[in-house]
Amino acid sequence: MSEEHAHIVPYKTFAIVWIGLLILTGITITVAQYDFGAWNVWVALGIAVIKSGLVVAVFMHMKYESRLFKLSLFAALLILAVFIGLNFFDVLYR
Amino acid sequence: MNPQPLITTTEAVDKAFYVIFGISGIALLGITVAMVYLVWRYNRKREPVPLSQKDHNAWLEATWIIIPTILVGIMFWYGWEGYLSLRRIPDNAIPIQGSSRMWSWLFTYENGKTSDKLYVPVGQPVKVLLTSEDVLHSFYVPAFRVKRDCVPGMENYVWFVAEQPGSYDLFCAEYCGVAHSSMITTVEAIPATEFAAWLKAQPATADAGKELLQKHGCLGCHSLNGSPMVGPSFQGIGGRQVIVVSGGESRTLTSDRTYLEKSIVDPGADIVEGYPPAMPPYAGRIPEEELAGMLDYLTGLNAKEQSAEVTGDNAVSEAVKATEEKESGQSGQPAEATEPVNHASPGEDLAGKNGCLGCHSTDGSRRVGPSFKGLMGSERTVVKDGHEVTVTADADYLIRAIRDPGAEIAKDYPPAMPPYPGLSDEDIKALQAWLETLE
Amino acid sequence: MSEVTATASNDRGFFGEGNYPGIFGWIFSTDHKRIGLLYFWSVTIFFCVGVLLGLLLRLELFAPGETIMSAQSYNATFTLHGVIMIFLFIIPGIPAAFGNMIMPIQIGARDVSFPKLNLFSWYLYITGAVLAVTSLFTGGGPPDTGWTFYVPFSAQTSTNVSLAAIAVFILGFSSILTGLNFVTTIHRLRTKGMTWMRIPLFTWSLYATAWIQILATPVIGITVALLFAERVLGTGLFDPSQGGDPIMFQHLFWIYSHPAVYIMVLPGMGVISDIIPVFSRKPAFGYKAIVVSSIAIAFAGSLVWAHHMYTSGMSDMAVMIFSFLTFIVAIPSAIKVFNWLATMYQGSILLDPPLLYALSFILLFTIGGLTGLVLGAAAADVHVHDTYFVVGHFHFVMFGGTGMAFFAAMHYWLPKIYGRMYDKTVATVAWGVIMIGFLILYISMKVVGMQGMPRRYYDYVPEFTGLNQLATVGSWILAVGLILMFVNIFRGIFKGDPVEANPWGGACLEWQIPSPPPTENFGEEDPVVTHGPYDFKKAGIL
Amino acid sequence: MSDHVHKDYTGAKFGMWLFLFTEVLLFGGLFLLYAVYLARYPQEFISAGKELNVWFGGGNTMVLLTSSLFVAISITALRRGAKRLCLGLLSGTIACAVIFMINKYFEWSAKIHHGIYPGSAHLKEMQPGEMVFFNLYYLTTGLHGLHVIIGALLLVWAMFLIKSDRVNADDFVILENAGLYWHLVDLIWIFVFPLYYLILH
Ligand code: HEA
Ligand code: HEA
Ligand code: HEC
Ligand code: CUA
Ligand SMILES: [Cu+2]
Repeated sequence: MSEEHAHIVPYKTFAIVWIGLLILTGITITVAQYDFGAWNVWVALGIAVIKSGLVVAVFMHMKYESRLFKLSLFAALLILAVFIGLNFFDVLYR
Repeated sequence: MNPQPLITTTEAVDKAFYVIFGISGIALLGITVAMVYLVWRYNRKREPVPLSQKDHNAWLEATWIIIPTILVGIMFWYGWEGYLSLRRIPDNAIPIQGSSRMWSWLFTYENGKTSDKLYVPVGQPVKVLLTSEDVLHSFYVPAFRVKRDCVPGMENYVWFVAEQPGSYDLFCAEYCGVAHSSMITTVEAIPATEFAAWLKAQPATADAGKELLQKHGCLGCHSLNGSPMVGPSFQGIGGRQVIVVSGGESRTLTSDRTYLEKSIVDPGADIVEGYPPAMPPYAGRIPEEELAGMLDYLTGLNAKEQSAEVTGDNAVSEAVKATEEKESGQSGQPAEATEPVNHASPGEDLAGKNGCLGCHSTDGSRRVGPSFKGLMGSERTVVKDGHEVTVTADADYLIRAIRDPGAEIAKDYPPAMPPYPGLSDEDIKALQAWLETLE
Repeated sequence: MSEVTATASNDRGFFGEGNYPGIFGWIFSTDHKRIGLLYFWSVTIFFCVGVLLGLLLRLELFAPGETIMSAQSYNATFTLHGVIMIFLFIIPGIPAAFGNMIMPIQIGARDVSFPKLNLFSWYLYITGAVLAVTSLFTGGGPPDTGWTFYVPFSAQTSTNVSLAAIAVFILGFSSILTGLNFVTTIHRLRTKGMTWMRIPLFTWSLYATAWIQILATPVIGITVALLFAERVLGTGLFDPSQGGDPIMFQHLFWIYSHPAVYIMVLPGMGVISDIIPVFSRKPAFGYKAIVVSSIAIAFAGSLVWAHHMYTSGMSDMAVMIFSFLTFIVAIPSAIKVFNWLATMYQGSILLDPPLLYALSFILLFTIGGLTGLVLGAAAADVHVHDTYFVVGHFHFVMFGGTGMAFFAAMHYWLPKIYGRMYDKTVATVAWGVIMIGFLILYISMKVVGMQGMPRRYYDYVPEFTGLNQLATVGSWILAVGLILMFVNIFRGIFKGDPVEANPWGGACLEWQIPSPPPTENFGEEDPVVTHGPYDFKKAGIL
Repeated sequence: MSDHVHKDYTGAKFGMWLFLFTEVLLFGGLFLLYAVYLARYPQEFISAGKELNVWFGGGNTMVLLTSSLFVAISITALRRGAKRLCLGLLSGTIACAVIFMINKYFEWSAKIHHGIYPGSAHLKEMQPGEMVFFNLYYLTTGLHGLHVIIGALLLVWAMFLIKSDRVNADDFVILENAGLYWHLVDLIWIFVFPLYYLILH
């Protein structure tokens, strides 16, 4: 019973992250009023990725976990990306 | 773009087979021989203790990674190249529409002629454009090594060329329900001259009328094969009952020559129920004699004969054959002359269009579902929620049977009937009217 | 848990007293070995139901036209046959049954990481199975879609597809929980000295499998959930009249179901990788390559799903990409086959039943795999897609592959678990009969497929009669062999002679403890591992 | 059986993460369909997306982010021994869940009131791409809503265990795992919100 009891994340860190998340939400709503054409989706997704990165890293403690956790997360996301990505060889060329 | 095909589809595919089977055969032989040899040579009776404890060898392992990699590369290449040959349609390919439904095929040729067997000229590439009206089907002709799914809402194609005259099996290769395995027909490869003659031999009043329709763009909105487009289909239009809305009131009319003429010159007056008032008025835009030709043609399109061609079941293909024989014998002679003019009702037309007759006979014989003969008004034993109950086949029952076929299953029949959300209440009434005539 | 330690000295091992009396000691047990046996028996029962249905299919196909059943029953029968074989037999088969029994012992653990979850996933399995069976008698009757549930047909048919979809969802959930449990166990509960490179290959294969179970299975979950929604709520995501695309259903379905074929076969390969060294008295040749190839199959296997869809109307570009990737995934399989052969080289080979079944795995899987390459090549697949050639292919890899590995595992590990031995001569005879029947049955299928007989055909054109009859006769021979094998092995484990701890001379941990194993697997002290899994010298076998 | 073996915290957490991956891939199927249909019907997605109310979506985003914050802090609180605070924060989270669902209820009923729901006659008159958009919208938010409910129930369960001290400063993995689940619910929404409510303006 040692490793996992190491990090007690202080309240302040959480609060800062929360504020950051709210700001990012504001940004994504604001940005959505402008038209970037095909980039709309990517801009919104980019912000969502930053937001989810914050949630995962701090709220979900991923930052403090071992490499195993991080690698597994990476593997899962990679597979998801592959599942979605490979479909486009069909969808885009049909 | 693509000139004459260099190879036929059969050759293209077989090449891939030869290469892959060849490599695989050698690999399999090698592995089997090695296995038997090892078991014999190093049997414990012969070698009570192992000769070594060797557990790796980098070079050896690299070899059996690299060699298979090269071999599969070759296999991939031949597979892909052959596939490309299947996808490159030769320029001179004749287009044919192939439409599929549970469980029959309908082929429509360039001049509008339809058939349930696929007729192709020998030595001439054909391109079949595949569509489906309900679920997935798949067009498969083993002899030509071609297969492609028919997907609702999508148009696929295959091409092939029959080098020898003959009759080749055409299967439905995608599972599509209870009669999947009888969704079989044939490709009839006939010499080019015969094909041309066959194609010309038109049922009923021939080309002139249809060419007029084509010329004036009617066929952009009206089909000849029963499928509704922007406007109602011309199939069986001669003398059928139509429900029209005129000035907000609906009434039923017989579509006779007067009605048809009015519909062309002043389409806004009576709108066929269920369709938008989208047809432009043709008053003054079609010369008198051409209009007369059109009307001749349209009134000749009576439902009986046409629905016969559409549904591909046995009884019906007999009818098609009969028509064809008749045509080749006495082509040019209008059908009305030899057959009593149209007593087909809209109900019968619907039953043909929706494929009911693929499963239900009208002569009392058993097919996938119960026969329509004598159905209305009879006492039916059906299984409902696991219990057998007896009901009378009245109008209400008909609606239930069509809308929610799974709820009450006629005894001793499979729950195979698909629901028909597309049929309107009027359609069902029309079906009922027709069914009641089948005593 | 002191009474538990007490039973460890009992001869009956973990069969001794449970925590609850009688049957409850089993169905409420969280002991991985008991759960493994629960799985083993449920899976075996469903296997027997499944093969009986297969036999019925063959009887119907003995002659064209109606032979013993109607078209509708035939369609329901092959659907049920496929669903049972895939979801109730072959996917849980080796991992949940033998994996549960053996894997924790192999890594020196007392149990899996989440024993209660383990039991729960068995209950989910049973729930799914019960629902699947219920779907036959309720709603519109037995589903008739084939195990692939393709829309639009599955969305329209009035048979009880909705309940079957729920059943599949629950079975998928069960599979996920097993996988999750195994990954955690293998990461967390390895005993002292059990380094990654000392893990037996069977456990390695389970590890790779478990990752596929975790990452691919949810996709079938959402797929059947969408099918359910399509039927019940009319959401129309795959309905062209509502803008949907039926081909997307196929993508989603195969995103799971192709990786699932590696869920089926990887554990089987693991069994073979464990058996061959023991019966050759030689360490597994290319241990690292086999490990890496398992992981590679798991990953690359996730990239090839659309090879089931070459004729579906998807883009030609996709055909090219997926065909290419399909060939890539064949390479790691080839590596394994060659390594197994090299393991036997210069060994001292004892042809006992487990090895016989393992060798038939190699032969039959190779045939199946090579015909898989025929299917992977786009042009060739166009001709044989959805024909009996495909049916032949997958029976070779699934029955000839995983099925044989399951039998091999039975002959290899059941004596350990039950502490009793079957009759080896009968087992060998049964093996011979099975091989003969198998080859006749499925080679005929491949040939008739090459000639163009489509699958899922209740009726066929007369040209195909001869080969179909040959296949049916083959199925009878196969049936005789299977019955002989099962009867022999069940007699053996209940009535056979007692066996010692290490009847085959294995070097992994499971052979170091008594047969049957005690409840806590190991004594008071956790075992300490000092050598690799196939180091017969250090293990004192040589 | 393994009670006398010491509890494997990392293992339990790892198991939970593995489970979260399966959830991600479950939703992944829907995101996959979204991506494909967006590529096919970009115009229709924009016109249909205009029907969704940014304020409902945005409001719910704030609610979920805040609830996530509460859960995260509650763990620190528990570990520092502030049990009351921890319970209070968890109640706050559950309140957020309830607000979220109420919000959702109003949003859905407004849509349904306008005749937009799977299979409705109004929907059937729309462009194919729009039908797909709304069907996907209902399925995604519906499945997400289901997860909100499950997550809230998990937290309620954790609260009971905390009350009776079975989950405490030394043994809090159940709370941590329930919290992880809740964060996942938040994570999914972080993507659902821009994809359905925003991109299309
Ligand atoms: C246990 C299950 C299992 C396994 C392991 C496999 C393994 C493979 N499968 Fe199979 N497959 C199925 C189960 C399985 N399959 C099922 C159930 C279906 C039908 C589903 C349905 O429609 O109902 C199917 C269908 C199927 C199709 C679709 C057919 C169609 O419907 O048109 C394809 C196409 O590419 C395919 C390919 C392959 C390939 C390339 C492999 C490879 O992994 C094989 C690799 C193995 C080898 C190559 C042999 C060993 C190697 C050597 C001996 C070395 C020598 C080799 C070289 C020279 C390279 N399979
Ligand atoms: C592991 C998987 C597995 C196994 C082992 C089998 C085994 C068999 N299958 Fe298989 N089959 C599938 C998986 C499997 N099948 C799948 C996934 C499909 C696709 C379904 C679909 O299209 O949707 C399919 C489809 C399929 C078809 C194609 C149907 C069609 O397309 O129309 C056929 C046709 O012959 C068939 C036949 C058989 C036969 C004869 C056996 C034989 O092996 C059975 C012979 C053996 C026996 C008869 C054994 C008798 C022994 C006992 C009964 C045991 C006695 C027990 C004790 C004493 C305890 N199967
Ligand atoms: C897939 C084949 C199939 C098609 C196509 C089909 N039916 Fe049926 N039908 C059946 C089967 C099977 C039954 C018996 C099971 C049942 O009662 O649902 C049946 C039952 C019926 C019944 C009740 C008969 C009785 O004996 O009680 C009616 C009426 C009916 N169908 C009308 C139609 C109409 C009208 C159509 C076309 C719009 C049609 N069917 C298309 C297969 C089909
Ligand atoms: Cu049409 Cu099968
Ligand atoms: Cu596959």
